[in-house]
Amino acid sequence: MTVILGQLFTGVSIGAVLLLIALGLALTFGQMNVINMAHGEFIMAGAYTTYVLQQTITDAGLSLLVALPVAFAVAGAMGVLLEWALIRRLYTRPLDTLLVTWGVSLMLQQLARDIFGAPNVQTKAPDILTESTSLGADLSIANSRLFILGLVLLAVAALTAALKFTPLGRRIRAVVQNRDLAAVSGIPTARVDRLTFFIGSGLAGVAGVALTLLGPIGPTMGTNIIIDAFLVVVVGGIGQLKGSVIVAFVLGMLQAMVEYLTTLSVAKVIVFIAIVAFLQWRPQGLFTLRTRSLA
Amino acid sequence: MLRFHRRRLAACSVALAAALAISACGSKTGESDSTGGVTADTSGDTVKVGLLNSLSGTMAISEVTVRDAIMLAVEEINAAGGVLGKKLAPVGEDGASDWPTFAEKAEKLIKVDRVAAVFGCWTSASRKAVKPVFEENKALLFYPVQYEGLEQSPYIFYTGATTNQQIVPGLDYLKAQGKKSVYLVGSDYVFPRTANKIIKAYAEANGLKVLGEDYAPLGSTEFGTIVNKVKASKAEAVFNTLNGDSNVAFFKEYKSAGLTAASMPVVSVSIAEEEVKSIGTQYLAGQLTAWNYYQTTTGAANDKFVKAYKAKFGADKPTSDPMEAAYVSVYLWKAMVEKAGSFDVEKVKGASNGVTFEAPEGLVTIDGATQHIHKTARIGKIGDDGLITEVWNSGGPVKPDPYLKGYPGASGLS
Amino acid sequence: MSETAGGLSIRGLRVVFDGFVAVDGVDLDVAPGDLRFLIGPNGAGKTTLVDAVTGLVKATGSARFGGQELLGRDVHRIARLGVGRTFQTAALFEELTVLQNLDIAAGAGRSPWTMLRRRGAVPDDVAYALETIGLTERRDVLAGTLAHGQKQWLEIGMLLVQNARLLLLDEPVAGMSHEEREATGELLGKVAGERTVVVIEHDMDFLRRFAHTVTVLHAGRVLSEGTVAQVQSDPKVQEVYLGHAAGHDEPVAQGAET
Amino acid sequence: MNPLTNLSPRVRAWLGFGLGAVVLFAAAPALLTDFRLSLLAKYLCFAIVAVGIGLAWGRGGLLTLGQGVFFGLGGYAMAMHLKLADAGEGNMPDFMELYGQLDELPAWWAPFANPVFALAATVLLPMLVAFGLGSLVFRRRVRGAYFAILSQALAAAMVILLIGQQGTTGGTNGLTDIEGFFGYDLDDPVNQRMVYFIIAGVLLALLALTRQLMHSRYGELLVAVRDSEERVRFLGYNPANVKLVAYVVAAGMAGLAGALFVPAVGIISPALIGIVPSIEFVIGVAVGGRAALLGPVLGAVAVAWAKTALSERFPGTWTYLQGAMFVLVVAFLPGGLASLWGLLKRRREATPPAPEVGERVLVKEVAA
Repeated sequence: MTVILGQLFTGVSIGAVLLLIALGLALTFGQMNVINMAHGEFIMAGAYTTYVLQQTITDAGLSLLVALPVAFAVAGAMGVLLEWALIRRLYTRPLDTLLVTWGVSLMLQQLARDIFGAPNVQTKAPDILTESTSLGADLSIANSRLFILGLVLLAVAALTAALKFTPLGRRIRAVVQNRDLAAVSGIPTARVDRLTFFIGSGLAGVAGVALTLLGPIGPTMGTNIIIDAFLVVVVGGIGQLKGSVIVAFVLGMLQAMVEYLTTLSVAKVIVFIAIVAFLQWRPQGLFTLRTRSLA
Repeated sequence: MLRFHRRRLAACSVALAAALAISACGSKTGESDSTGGVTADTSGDTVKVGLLNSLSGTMAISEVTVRDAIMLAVEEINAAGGVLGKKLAPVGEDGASDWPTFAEKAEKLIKVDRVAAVFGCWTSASRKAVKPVFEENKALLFYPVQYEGLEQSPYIFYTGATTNQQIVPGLDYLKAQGKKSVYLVGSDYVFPRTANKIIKAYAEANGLKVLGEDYAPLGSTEFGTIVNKVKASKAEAVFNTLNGDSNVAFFKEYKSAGLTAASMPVVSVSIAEEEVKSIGTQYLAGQLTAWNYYQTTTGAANDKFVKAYKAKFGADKPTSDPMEAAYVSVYLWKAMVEKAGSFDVEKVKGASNGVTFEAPEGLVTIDGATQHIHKTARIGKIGDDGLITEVWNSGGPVKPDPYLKGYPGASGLS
Repeated sequence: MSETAGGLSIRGLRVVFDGFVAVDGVDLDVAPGDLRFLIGPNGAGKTTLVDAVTGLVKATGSARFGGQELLGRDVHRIARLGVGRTFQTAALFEELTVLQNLDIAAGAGRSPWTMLRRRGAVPDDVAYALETIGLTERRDVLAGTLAHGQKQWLEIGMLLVQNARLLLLDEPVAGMSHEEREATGELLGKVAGERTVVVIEHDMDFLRRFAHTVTVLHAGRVLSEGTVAQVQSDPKVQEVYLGHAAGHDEPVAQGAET
Repeated sequence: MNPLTNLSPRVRAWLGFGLGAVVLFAAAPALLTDFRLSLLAKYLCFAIVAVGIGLAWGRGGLLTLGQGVFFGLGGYAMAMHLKLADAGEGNMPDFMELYGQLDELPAWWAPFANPVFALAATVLLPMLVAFGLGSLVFRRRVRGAYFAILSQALAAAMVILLIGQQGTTGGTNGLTDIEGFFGYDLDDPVNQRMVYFIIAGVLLALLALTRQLMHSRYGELLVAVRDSEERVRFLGYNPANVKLVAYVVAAGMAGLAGALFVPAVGIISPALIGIVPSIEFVIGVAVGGRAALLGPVLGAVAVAWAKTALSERFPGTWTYLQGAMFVLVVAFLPGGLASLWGLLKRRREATPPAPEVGERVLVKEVAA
């Protein structure tokens, strides 16, 4: 029984990690329809930011807290640079964007290898985040996972609020729903695009900081998770955050349960099959914005 | 229009017919091989040696350090006058973490560069990919990494540990510590799967219960479920054959789940000093490893090796078992060539039995029959400083037994 | 082509987008060979009606053409029943030539074997359509390089070779010069009779010159129906549609619908 | 004026075809060493994949990021047969005895002992899988971007599946140490040359086939679907079927390429199947020119050659260069180098050439 409960929480926390890495994509892919394969490398940049900060701020807890906003800014800036240099030329060619940003991700990985070396680097986590909270008998929950769950809930809440209540958020939604109309209504769509991209990429940086608590920090850390994150947004549907949120937790739970009964390999394959089957039922994802247009 | 089609078709059939006609001259399988392999170019005052490691891709993490160690040995040998009076000219190739590329580059080193020997490969998959190339061309490969055994190619020398020099001692150590049960965790590829088969057979014959085994795809970093299962099994120890990045995620999860080296020690066979550095002692302190060499291993040969390595590559760079085995492999080849008095592959092979070298890990001797080497097994404990200190050793070099013929219960595996 | 043109018969058609009712129970009959104009203010549901009939959006109710139920079928199946349409903005294959555009339009029923071979000579119906739309001279020009009016004609030509017996045209003369309008109108007049034509249009002059019958939509419902004269004299129409311009013949803001 | 431009396209194609045959069958074997020729054989396998991608992506707008899966299916089908043939009647392949500890050959291996079955499977198996996935995805009108991501996920899932079944698939090792090819000893350089000739012949035959497809009515329709799928639907075609044909043909070509890769290189492994190799198949096509007939072939060979040549000396630089190629070519020269040639020609002649479908650069893409 305790194992099942533990596994339930594992599912939730896998979902939280998935959501954290997919949240930025829900903005850039979900809202702007840009397939940014370099998103994983922005996550990597966030993780390396934590590493670099720890070289100067030795206190593990403090450096982690400082790293969150700094990584947001670093990854966000990289995103803006990418948007300005390449992506804005490619808005009408989503598939080409995929290939171009794949090229960018290759170069960023090699850059990380040249700067930080090929081997993984380590960061020190604050002690409290390497321990676990006991919930009776044999059941305990890793503090790092709780931290990530809290972080992702906070991020979702902040993002939702920002989209709903701030002028910027309203502009973003206006551009998503009807770019031409937004443009003629005086909304500077190019600037809104860039800001959206900044926030989406910045969230990748935050995810990178959080991932230092769980996994390796190395040049290829982004590539291993990026496809899963894209699948979350694909299944969640375009244009709405709630789809990604629900799907991340459902997929996390599904993977945890299947993996518990079989193996991780089988779980991955079954999750993939489930996704293809789901898209048969709802080809546009869980939630979509319905608009009257040819496409 | 139709006429053109016919002519095009005709061109194709002519081409195919020509191809088949030429093929008629080739030898059939099973006929005696008409080609005698490629002889190394030893005519000049230098002799080329091949270095085949992944410098890019996922395996670069580990293989770059091996390349460094080989280069160190080559330079030392050259500084001391070379081999049979000839300087070594290293030719480096990048396997790019891709097995077919390894095969292609091996062929290039042998056929185009005509090297006298090749040093390198890390994963079993890359070794399996190049093995036919070396056998077909009758060229030598020195493979420096511990592996799953059950192999004995006439053209490969294995300078890392085989199973009875690393895994079996690891289990023996757990048993000696009074552990009654283990849980097996590994990456999903050849080495862990084969190693775990051996472990299960050996453990069963030795009163250790295997309470479960789990495999994670290579590169996987999600260990919530596996650690959950490990914890629930209440095993007394974990035998870990995970590779690369997965180790980082596994140990972070392990510690977070409240599992400690005191309550449930983990014996790892793929974590050396370099990996300790990238995972962090915060998560690893107190855990166990099974190897044949540590940076802290005592002896004059190791002091010299560590000093030379750090002088060349940086004081913060640790030395590790695969690096040491790679370094040693160059010296062993030198000793074999000098004993044979020739670079000729068959003569070098013929001279191999009993060749010794005073290595950083202690005295190593080539076993001519298996082309593996006698090595001392060592269990180490990871300290807070990131170094591994020996807590047990086999007392002397262990004879290599890649097919575990001398281990009842495990020998039926091959 | 002397197949009998079918009539379009719509009953209780309803289209709902996320709670917004775009078409709210429309009943509509278009007689075989009619040239029907569909008008109404922005948001009246004209284009949505056409979308529903051609299978682009989901709808409830019934839409029958030549006795066949259209609703619930795939877009391409409806097209194969002889229903063709154009869009507000010309939708051509701009990377292909005029001839290739027409040849593709003519070919939905071709066998796989024909598809896998090159086009030999220009098929008769394609040559005839080229002549009809006046693009014979320009048949090897890329469709993307045609003038605006020519693009619209090419679209109509594609419907002709497609052998559509019900043509649904969405603002075919928007942005055309006066001469082009005249030519288009005459073309439509020629086409109707053999085939049934429904035109969505804002241009009142054009409507008066060429419409046989008119249906006025408002807020997703049919407001009025009849000949041009009948509709123009309908007080309901003057109230909601012509509004302030009641009694005058001012065209309604033309082409404002985007 | 270039006298070549006065010839009819058909005669030019015939001349080009003859030239290709001369280069591949006479010049290359005469000029290259055995080792370099075997490398060329490998590149030509990639070129065969590229021809299919050119058709599906360049003409059909389907960004097939999972070609590694089909390449792998073809390769494994061939390798399974060759391993069984090496082992001899009634024996199990060496690796199975080593790792699998199976008592007998798994049932799904058995039919591959039959050479006819195995050869057919190299092409039909990938086509079947492509048909399955394609009909699911295209019929439900899943968006282009979703299709690309699903293709990648399929590649990842396939790798995990293969690796997980070590006892019967060889796991990460793949199937290695293949000695014979339908009775011929692959160690013999003469037989290696034979393999090269077969690959070159297949490439030329597939080029002829693809040219015919591109210039057929189907080829025109495929371009129409790429540029405006919805419009094609309103003409009474089902675009799903049109796309499916291109996708399945491309998959068959990738499968055949994988099958030929096995005797040429002697190994098939999951390393050739995953996301990264699948994307690498695309880069050559993009560089050469996705919509042209020869662009993908020349691009694939050039990129593979550059990888071998450059990575020998500058392993890190190659990664940068590969990334830069994706960025520069795709973003700024979407028609690839083939379009560069067209642009130069146009500038020199200073008059727009008579438009011929297909040789044009595409800049539009099916976004829906």
